[in-house]
Amino acid sequence: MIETSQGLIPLQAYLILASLLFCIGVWGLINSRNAVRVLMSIELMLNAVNINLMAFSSYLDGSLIRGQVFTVFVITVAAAEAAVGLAILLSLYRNRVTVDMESFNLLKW
Amino acid sequence: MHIAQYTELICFIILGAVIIIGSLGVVLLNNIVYSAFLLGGVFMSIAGLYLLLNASFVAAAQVLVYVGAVNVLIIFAIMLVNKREELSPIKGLKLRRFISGGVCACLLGLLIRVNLTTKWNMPGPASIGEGSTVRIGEHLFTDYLLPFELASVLLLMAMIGAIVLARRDVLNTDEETQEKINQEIIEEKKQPLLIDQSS
Amino acid sequence: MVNSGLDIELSFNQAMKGFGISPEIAHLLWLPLPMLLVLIAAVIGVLVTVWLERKVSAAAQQRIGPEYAGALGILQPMADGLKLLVKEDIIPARADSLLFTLGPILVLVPVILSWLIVPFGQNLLISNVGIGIFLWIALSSIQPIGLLMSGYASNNKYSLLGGLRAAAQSISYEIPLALSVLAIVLMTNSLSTVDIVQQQNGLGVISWNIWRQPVGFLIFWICALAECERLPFDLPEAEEELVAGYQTEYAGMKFALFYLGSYINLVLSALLVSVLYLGGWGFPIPVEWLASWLHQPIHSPIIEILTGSIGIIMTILKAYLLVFFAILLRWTTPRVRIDQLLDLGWKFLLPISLVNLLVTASLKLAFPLAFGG
Amino acid sequence: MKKNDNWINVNIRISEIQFDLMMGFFQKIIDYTKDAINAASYLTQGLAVTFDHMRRRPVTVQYPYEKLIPSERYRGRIHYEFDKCIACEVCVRVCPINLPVVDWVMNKETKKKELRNYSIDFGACIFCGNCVEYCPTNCLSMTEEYELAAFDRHSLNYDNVALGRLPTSVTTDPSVQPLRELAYLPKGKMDPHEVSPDDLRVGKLPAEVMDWMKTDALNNQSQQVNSNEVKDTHLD
Repeated sequence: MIETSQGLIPLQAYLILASLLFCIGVWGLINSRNAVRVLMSIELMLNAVNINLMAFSSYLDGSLIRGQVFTVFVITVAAAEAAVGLAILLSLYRNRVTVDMESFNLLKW
Repeated sequence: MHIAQYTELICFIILGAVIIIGSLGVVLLNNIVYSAFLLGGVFMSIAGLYLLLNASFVAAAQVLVYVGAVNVLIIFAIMLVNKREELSPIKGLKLRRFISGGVCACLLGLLIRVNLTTKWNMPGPASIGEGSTVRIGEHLFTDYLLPFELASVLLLMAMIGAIVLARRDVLNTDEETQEKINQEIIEEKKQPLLIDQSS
Repeated sequence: MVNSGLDIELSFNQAMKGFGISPEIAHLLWLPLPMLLVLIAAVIGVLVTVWLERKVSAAAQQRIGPEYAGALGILQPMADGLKLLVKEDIIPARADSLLFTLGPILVLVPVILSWLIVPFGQNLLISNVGIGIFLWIALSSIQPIGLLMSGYASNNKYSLLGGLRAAAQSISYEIPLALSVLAIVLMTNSLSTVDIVQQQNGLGVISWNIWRQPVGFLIFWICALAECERLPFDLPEAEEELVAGYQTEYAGMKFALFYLGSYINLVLSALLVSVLYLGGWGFPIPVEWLASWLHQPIHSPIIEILTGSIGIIMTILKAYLLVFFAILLRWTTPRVRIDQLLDLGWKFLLPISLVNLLVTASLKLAFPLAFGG
Repeated sequence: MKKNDNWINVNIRISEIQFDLMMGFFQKIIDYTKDAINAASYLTQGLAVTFDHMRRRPVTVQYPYEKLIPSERYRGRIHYEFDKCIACEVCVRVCPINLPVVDWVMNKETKKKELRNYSIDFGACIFCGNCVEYCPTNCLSMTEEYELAAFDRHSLNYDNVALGRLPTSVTTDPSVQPLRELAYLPKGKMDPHEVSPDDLRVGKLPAEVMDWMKTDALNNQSQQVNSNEVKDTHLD
């Protein structure tokens, strides 16, 4: 559909977008009190990394597209991470009857 | 074709705006269900970005895995644990948020500076466009074979782990003593198993 | 090979040039046209399917079915649609009105988008995207979000349960579906629907994929029925236990969107089964043989037109045969329970589709001639 | 050496266990396949039944234009003859819900009940026919009229005038094509359209059945008498 990606959009635009997304993810990760939101923030960060990888793959490595391969790997790992994370969350919820991150502090000294 | 380029630019701006606003909503909204649905929107716009970058296969994979699996899983989890609970207030929460916000802003500034000052090796080789699906396959089965196999093992492990973690252990008989387990005890486990010491 | 889709665009552009419009604006004007075409085709397909469903259901129950709206009740679906269109659009007081509105749209849009990849002939498809069939699998995975959304937003426990069930069902059946598609892709070496059909059209009916992938065909068909929430898998709207599932609170146009979505999905699934397993636009006897039998050169205009029309007719015929089969199945099989449904998906179809994929791969290595080298 | 023997034994046992496990596994797979094939065959049978139904003619009666002829003992709307009624209120007593309203006054001079009004609410009537059965003067009877739809449920409360109207008959209405019910069709005929409604019905009318039963009972009696006689002679 779109022939060239080296059009009006510079590579930096993608990178800045990704950094913004990453920082929002970090902030959410630190400040979320709902455990599900923490998982969502992690997904946001992973996606920011993916945008970076895809942008590099398209602008700097157009023929070998190693970035796309890495993105596929990241997507795979993210899926596994989400599944295990949510399973942990469920068993936590079953034991503590809350999803508040502040109450998961049994290992705190 | 000027129009194609402008269309691309407009698409990028719209998608970027949706991504940023959506992710802010994911992080800031009070209603967790709203943020989960917004997360789906963010994932889809990121897939749109991949389409702009001539990577239709990865875009489809993004939609399939992130929207179709991860997001649905998250929404499922929210529906399962969605009990309206009043979070206990914490001292200095606002200060904490402010400080972490500052740290994140610093990180953002650093990242943007790196982005803008680095001399990228532009322009790279021409994009292969539609041939990327085949190229990804070649990569996966030649130079990235080991990571590929490892990823599949990881997926298997994650699947089994998730099932083991999430299933309720409802056994009819005790495995060691072969005695019958009273099912009501398992089902009526309403109070937390671990004693909450924070309050 | 000339892409006739592009040809139409070219002539459209020239016509626009005749009106003194620059080619770029003509291109912009051209862009929404295929989408419009898809929409019209999908809606007409739905109207025909609804009519067929009513008539075949009536016949299976020894009734007559719609009779007075138009000849043989052909206009009945139109009347239904019109009724839904002018009905009052109710949003329950405690419902989440934004998500309530967004849900049906999210259910319908991916299904309509998937029509982009359905080929009705050599060049008769909207866009021959490289990822073809994978696009459909990816798009159909958006649907559960819409279902969950409408189930949650209705603020009704039946709706929520229905939405959760629908999402669980669609996720469980997506995997065997994708795996059986993967076996086909393995034989074709391409994700494009056009290539998949062309690979089947060497020897007419003998070379159709159904003979090489009988198990895959069955898995695909079962999963497609489950994805469309057709009986025996219409759990989400099991009216005996869940009123109408996620549709409980919907009325008027929003309900019509769900209705439209489910029927478009049915037609789409039938079309894709015919594309993947029944040779798509291919005539049971290769057209080349017919041409040589008629002593006509293969590229003569008559044969070209004949091929094109035969292609469209064959695709639609095969698809509607499958729709007919689905309707028949609806009145034959009882509804399964939710645990039986998930058991069937995860414990039966998933292992079998994996074995099917494995067998296909080994057969491809053993007989590269018959199973696509 | 002994140790070695033990090892061999253990090995053999392990391989036996493995063999058993394998056989169990294969057995499971075979059972599973059999189940799947069975399920498929049942499904095909079901589909065949559905398909067979598709070629049968519809049994639809095009209602306002065609109507089924109610059977002779059909319990439709109750017909009532005011002049025959003696206001005994038996109908009220036998009614499961005491539905009929008998409005009478005692005429002091003649010392007789004087009936003023009589009504039955067909919105509540269950058409059990008890009143008709017990009416001592046969002033109540059941008709074949069943079209009792109304816009207002109060209009279903029929007074003696409404109850006294003659019932509409399906067979005499010129705008309706009467059709015989399935049970009254000749053997082998499934479609009422194939039979003219003027044809004689299959089987006997209730009155004829009455006659037949009487003669049958008589015959039986005489037969019994005969056989008794035979027995008697035998004893002699």
